[in-house]
Amino acid sequence: MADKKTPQLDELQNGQWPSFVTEIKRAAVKNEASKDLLHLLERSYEEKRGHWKHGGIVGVKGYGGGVIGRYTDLPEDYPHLQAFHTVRINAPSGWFYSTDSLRKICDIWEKRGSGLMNLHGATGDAILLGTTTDQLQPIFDELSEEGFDLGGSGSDLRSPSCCVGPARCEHACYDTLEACYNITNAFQDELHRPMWPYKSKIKFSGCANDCTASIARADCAVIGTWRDSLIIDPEEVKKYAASGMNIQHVCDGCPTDALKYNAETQELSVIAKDCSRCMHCINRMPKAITPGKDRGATILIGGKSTIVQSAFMGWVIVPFMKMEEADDFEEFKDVITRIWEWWDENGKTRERIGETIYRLGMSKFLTEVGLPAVPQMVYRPRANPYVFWPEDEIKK
Amino acid sequence: MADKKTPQLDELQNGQWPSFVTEIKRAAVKNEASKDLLHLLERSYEEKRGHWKHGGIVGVKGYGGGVIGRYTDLPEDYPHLQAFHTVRINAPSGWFYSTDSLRKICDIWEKRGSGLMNLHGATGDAILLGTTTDQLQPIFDELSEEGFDLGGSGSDLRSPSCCVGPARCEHACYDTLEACYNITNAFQDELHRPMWPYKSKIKFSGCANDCTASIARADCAVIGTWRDSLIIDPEEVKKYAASGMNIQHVCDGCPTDALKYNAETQELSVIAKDCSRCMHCINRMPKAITPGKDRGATILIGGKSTIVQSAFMGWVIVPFMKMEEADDFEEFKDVITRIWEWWDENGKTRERIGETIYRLGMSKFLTEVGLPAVPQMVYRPRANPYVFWPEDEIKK
Amino acid sequence: MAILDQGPLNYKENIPPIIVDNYGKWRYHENPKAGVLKHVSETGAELYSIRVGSPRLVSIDFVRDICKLADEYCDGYLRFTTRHNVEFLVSDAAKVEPLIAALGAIGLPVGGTGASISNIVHTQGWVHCHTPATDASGVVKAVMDDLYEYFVDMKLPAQLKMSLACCLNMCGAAHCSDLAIVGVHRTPPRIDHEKIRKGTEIPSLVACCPTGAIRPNPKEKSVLVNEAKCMYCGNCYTMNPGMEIIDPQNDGIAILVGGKVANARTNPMFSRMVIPFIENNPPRWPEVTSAVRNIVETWAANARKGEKMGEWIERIGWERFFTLTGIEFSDKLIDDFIFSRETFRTGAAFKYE
Amino acid sequence: MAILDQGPLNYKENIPPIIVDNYGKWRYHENPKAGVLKHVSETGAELYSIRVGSPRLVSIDFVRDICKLADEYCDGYLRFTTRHNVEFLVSDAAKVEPLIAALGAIGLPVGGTGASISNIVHTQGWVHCHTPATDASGVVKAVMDDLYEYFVDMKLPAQLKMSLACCLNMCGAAHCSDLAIVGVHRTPPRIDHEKIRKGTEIPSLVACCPTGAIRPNPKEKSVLVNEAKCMYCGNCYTMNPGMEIIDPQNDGIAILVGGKVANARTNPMFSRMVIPFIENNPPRWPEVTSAVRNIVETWAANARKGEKMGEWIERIGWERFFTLTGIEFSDKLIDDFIFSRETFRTGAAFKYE
Ligand code: SRM
Ligand code: SRM
Ligand code: SRM
Ligand code: SRM
Ligand code: SF4
Ligand code: SF4
Ligand code: SF4
Ligand code: SF4
Ligand code: SF4
Ligand code: SF4
Ligand code: SF4
Ligand code: SF4
Repeated sequence: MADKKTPQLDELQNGQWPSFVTEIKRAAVKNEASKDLLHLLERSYEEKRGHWKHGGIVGVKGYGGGVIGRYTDLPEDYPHLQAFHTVRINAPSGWFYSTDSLRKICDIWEKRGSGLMNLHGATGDAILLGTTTDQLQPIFDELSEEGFDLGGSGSDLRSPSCCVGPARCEHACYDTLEACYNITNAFQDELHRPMWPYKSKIKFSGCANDCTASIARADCAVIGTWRDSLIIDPEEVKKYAASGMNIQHVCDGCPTDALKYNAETQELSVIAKDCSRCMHCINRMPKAITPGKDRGATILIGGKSTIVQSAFMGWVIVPFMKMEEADDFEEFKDVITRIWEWWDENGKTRERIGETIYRLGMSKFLTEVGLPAVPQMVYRPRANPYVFWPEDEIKK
Repeated sequence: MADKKTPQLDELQNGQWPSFVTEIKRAAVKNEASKDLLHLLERSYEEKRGHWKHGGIVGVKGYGGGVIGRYTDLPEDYPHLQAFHTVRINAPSGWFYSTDSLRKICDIWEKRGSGLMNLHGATGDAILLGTTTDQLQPIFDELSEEGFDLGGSGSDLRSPSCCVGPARCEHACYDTLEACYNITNAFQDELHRPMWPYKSKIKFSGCANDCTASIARADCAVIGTWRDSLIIDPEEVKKYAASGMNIQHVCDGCPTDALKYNAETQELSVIAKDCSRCMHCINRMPKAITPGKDRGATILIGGKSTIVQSAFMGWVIVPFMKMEEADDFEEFKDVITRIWEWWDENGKTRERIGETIYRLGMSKFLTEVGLPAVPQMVYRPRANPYVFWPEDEIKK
Repeated sequence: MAILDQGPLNYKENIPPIIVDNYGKWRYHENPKAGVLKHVSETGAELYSIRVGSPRLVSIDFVRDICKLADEYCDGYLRFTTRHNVEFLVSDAAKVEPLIAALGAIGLPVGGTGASISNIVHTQGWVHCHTPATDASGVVKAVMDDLYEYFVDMKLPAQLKMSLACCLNMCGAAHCSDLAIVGVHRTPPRIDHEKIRKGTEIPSLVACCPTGAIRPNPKEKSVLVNEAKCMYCGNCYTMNPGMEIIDPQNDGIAILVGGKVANARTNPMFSRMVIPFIENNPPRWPEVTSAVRNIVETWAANARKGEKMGEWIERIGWERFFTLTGIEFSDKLIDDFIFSRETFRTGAAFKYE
Repeated sequence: MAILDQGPLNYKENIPPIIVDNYGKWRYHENPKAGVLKHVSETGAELYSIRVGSPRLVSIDFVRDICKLADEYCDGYLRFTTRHNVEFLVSDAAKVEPLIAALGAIGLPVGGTGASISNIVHTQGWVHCHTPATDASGVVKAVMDDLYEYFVDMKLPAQLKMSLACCLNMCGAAHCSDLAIVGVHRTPPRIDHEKIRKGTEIPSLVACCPTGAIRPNPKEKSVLVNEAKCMYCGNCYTMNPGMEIIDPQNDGIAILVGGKVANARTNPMFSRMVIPFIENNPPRWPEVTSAVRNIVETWAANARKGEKMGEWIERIGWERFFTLTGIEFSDKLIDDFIFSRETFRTGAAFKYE
């Protein structure tokens, strides 16, 4: 159906934003499947519906995940889309690439797939979009050859991701790229071989700005912070003042009222114990204010989207943890392993860890995983008096 | 056991706060049941437990409620407490009494009961504490004779109550006393004859200070408010300023930033459409600021305490409703009747209206009771996309 | 024979002349001293309300005493407040001080207005109810004796509204009070199959449990309780005497703080648990009175003027509240019921202490 | 044969020399113009990051094009952002403008930094998924064309982060975005008993329904759906192809606003629904683009500088948001699921409009 028209998609080549239609057409020149995709998509635009079936179990030797199977429900009309699977490549920390690395992917994908990809998927993988079942193993073999590995899918550890961190950001409170790389390598089995009640995700953000949206999108969010006081450079404060910045206005935005400015003396000060490390003032005055020296991360658990019980944002389970390459991120690995084990024992099928804790209670979770209960875990204590008392705290 | 000692209770006669023990002893002089109560209570203090059984069904002719049956589990030791029932008298609006009225109660109660009472119960009734089954009808007959009637108990309308309102408060936005009196009289059948899934309470507060705690304690809270602008008296503002009051500080407390003070001109002004009528500024400057002229009430539904599903506070279902004696509070009566009917049809046994709405959803409640959905009913819209679509809004 | 459905007394016949004349005409009020409110009318009339602390559980002699005073000083009228205080309504300024003296003579305290602690809304306890985990009147007496100075004076940052409920039914407004004292059970109901078999509707007994801990027990024609799920609310006992919940050894008191109902400045708030359990120690519950005093005085020492308990805590953060009061935090204070999600700290900004 | 578990590429071999030298040494940054970030290191080194809008769904030709530019201007390295933009990392200030020109030549926009609209985090839609209620790439293209001016300029009160998810699985961060576009189904699944009988684990299919709308149907060896309880989440369809949820006539888009994830100033917030349904109208979804523009421009016109969408709405109140935007409020926007209680206005203080 090469010469069938695609008026609706053509319209989407107009406008100033770069067009995915143009991209599909570029691929279609070299690849039949991409050409079929163009026409199938036009049909979807006409009928206002997708034409993909549930994926069957397809994959590569030795792994349970990394591939999403896809088949069109109209194989007669679009024969090259009969099978059109996705291959997820675990992207490098911070999505940094040498052009060599990217070109290697392109070369393999040109030979063995549609030539279309997502850079990147919402979880962070480099997604090779559309190939046939027989190509899966060769693709994996060749990618592997070039040093790449597959990402997660199914009920396993999904490919962890991290913000640009120390590579290009002055706010990074720990090495997000190294943490992500090191920890991803430490849990390769969990990542490649689904064995849990459901998926589990980790995202690393270097500070409370949370540029990976980890609190919303990761079962485990690792958010950089510090334990001492943020640091103020008086000289730079004066320069900002000279530049006409309204520094009082910055103080007004401080949620804890911890930041004080004296307009006469042009002195800025912080009440360290009141500061909640929200990053606001540092964001506004990066030259003058920097995070403290005793740095680490806050660990939050439970983030996920809507299905089934409602969206959950991650909540604090460890207020401060050191995140050092020096000790191989030992404490984090230890805690997350205990958490996964607990979830594995207690979670129902298709129940994210946040839902499991919600169902069974933080008290049970903390006790069994061995984390101390602290007020930082909650915005406020319980309003109901429905406290459970363990046998041993009761008089017999 | 007249001369048995009561060392623990005696201790509670010390201290500056008036002692209930002294009161029990005063009653005990004249009444055997009160004497037994004193000793039973001493025993409870020794054993750290109550000695009362569940109340059986006792009552008066023609009513299902108004009496709480009580029996001690130690009738042998405390024969006069074998039966020790409570009689609830529906108190007058605002708990105003002529000394005559109170004395009449005392005389009847001296003759036919323990001589002990609660002024008042937490719902607002005058509680006659402790009498025998055979006395119930005579007590009711004699009270009735003197113009009193019983309050609610069981699964009925509980005795409505109201704040002091226009009788002694400058903030009252409607006549809470008349509303409470009129509406209580209109629903005598609902109050005296339990026929609902569970109890239902109404409390009337004249303004958003909510001095009856209606939002926490009433299934239906009627809270006075106004529709136009609060009124500022410039002269009185200047007087407050002269008196050295920090008027800017009052403005700083305004949650909506609607109140503005000009220190030079000593002028205070309000952005009427921003004002949420929280009462803060009026409370601080009652001489200078008063509620608007177009007055009425906000109706909230669902308030209750912890059992079973958690405590609920009432939430807005009618942002503004006129509450006028002139039209006999018709609109309110009409709405509350529809609400009770809906609850009666949809509520489970021992399910408060708030829990029923929570279980079935505001959408169903509003549609079936016939109230328009407005944003004032919620702090914020739903975060989940789980919207239900009725048949007729769907394409076939 | 009684007349049915005649309704309550008409308030109109129970309000003093000065209120009849100035009904709805009040212009403003002042609070000259603790327990004394001066309301001024458009008409120029001045009404002095003298607020008096009451034990609430009173004898007819008490009622006759206050009636006597009301006749002498208030044209034969008085009222009670939503917190069970007595209010004497004096139309003649000259009678205010004499009345206060007369009240003092019979041991009744004047106070509870403005930035003070008012009477404690409370319940029946061991005096008359069947489900209490603690006494009501006794604890209230002990606490009010201890905090007396704050009733008769207005030296707090703001009003402090306390409630006491002797079981989880929480009669009163314990769930929305600045400070709430709540009786709690801590052991599962002990089932008396005998009693249960006596005409219990098994399905509704099973259904009444908030946590689904109750299951039918066909063998016994009764029920059984999954103790791991029970959190001792006592609702089953309220429903059925066969579910004995009272346990003197383990019953006691929990403390909740930070609730409010007024809309002034901030929205109404629930009270939240800060101490899960204190043993019953009658007759004076010293551990309770000192826990309450500690919270009240920490608030008084740290809050801004006009800041209610809950507003102060929300401003400084609950983590800071525990640091300042020295109260120990534990997993028991973390919600694990239906609405727990909203209490979790879903953010990375917090104070370390 | 592939090597198993070797893990992702090592980032260390994929970062440019200037980053190797200044790794962790960055002192501060500036945002000289839209799409250009200047990071300055302790060492004095200056790195210019040029942020480029990408369709995300790209061809190998596209990737080779940007690689070519990266070789020419960035020592052969580049990166992608958490929002799927491309970032060119320029160590030589002189190359910034030429690179921007070269990008323009191949039609790639530079922007998305600071107070702008960045790329829309989005998903597969009709291109590759089996559950979509709308397309992803097409809607994103239409919206970004319409709001292009806000990508290439920094004239908004604050950053605006948008997400699109094509079904309620909500891949992406739609639930915590300043503005979210979400594909929604509106009719219950049509059951294909044939398919269901094929090896379905009936109990887990029944269990997967958030509202308990699915019951076993022994007669058919299948299930049945209580349509009154179904709210079309599609979870059963995700579980089982026999629960056909797609319905072209009734599928479409809902709009949610006000979410955020950063902790700066205010805590993270969920996005909240303000428009329950807009019909799919490809290829340009004009009703969606104008609804989005209306919300964005109402925010831009009314918010304070630095105020994110959700912070602005929480300050003025949601009732005022509906007044200002002219969006119609309806019962569909009132929560009726597990956590509805926290959304109810449990207070008497609100604005009339
Ligand atoms: C490809 C991707 C969207 C994209 O275009 O970028 C995607 C695509 C799918 N997601 Fe997702 N999800 C993708 C990121 C997400 C995210 C965002 C994230 O990870 O940051 C979320 C929200 C966060 C979260 O995990 O909750 C997400 C929440 C879901 C859910 C709901 C999970 C939940 O607990 O709520 C499902 C349903 C399921 O798992 O069955 C789901 C299921 C799916 C499936 C597998 C559909 C299915 O049920 O079989 C989609 C396959 C589409 C296809 O044919 O390629 N996807 N999914 C993203 C993964 C690419 C990558 O690996 O980088
Ligand atoms: C007498 C009183 C306490 C007092 O000393 O003042 C009281 C006493 C009882 N309440 Fe109450 N409640 C009293 C006001 C309240 C209030 C406060 C209010 O009405 O403002 C509440 C909280 C608000 C609410 O309604 O939720 C209250 C919430 C309960 C509950 C829990 C209801 C719920 O839905 O959560 C129960 C349990 C029940 O109904 O079975 C209850 C049950 C009871 C019972 C009947 C115990 C029972 O289950 O049989 C108590 C009888 C004690 C006795 O022997 O005298 N009482 N009860 C109050 C009524 C006196 C009066 O009529 O003025
Ligand atoms: C007498 C009484 C009404 C009644 O019909 O009985 C009453 C009377 C007044 N209240 Fe109240 N309130 C009364 C219970 C309440 C309650 C409910 C409660 O105590 O359980 C509340 C809600 C408390 C809460 O939110 O937790 C209440 C919250 C207020 C407020 C709001 C205070 C705030 O800033 O949040 C005001 C305004 C003020 O005090 O400036 C107020 C103001 C007033 C004023 C000044 C109104 C007026 O102009 O006359 C009255 C004297 C206040 C005082 O005591 O200094 N009244 N007031 C109640 C006295 C109870 C008592 O004996 O102590
Ligand atoms: C490149 C990127 C990280 C990465 O590893 O890819 C990044 C980079 C920076 N972010 Fe971010 N943020 C990035 C995604 C995010 C996200 C997540 C998202 O977009 O989904 C957020 C959370 C958004 C939210 O809360 O809804 C985010 C919230 C922030 C904030 C907090 C803004 C606020 O006031 O709430 C800052 C601070 C600021 O902008 O002043 C910040 C600041 C920055 C700085 C200035 C950090 C620095 O000093 O280098 C970087 C340039 C910001 C800019 O674009 O002007 N970044 N930033 C991400 C760019 C995405 C894109 O292509 O647009
Ligand atoms: S999360 Fe913090 S450290 Fe990471 S990129 Fe954003 S601002 Fe920088
Ligand atoms: S980081 Fe946030 S909380 Fe700390 S001082 Fe700065 S603005 Fe205030
Ligand atoms: S609720 Fe308002 S009107 Fe009623 S007494 Fe309190 S302040 Fe006065
Ligand atoms: S009533 Fe409340 S909201 Fe209105 S102006 Fe006064 S303080 Fe502000
Ligand atoms: S709180 Fe419990 S024990 Fe106390 S009176 Fe109410 S129901 Fe009885
Ligand atoms: S006490 Fe409460 S939780 Fe325990 S079994 Fe009885 S009803 Fe259930
Ligand atoms: S949002 Fe839904 S339709 Fe879109 S990719 Fe994710 S699962 Fe598929
Ligand atoms: S679509 Fe969702 S709600 Fe409807 S039956 Fe399926 S799972 Fe249940």
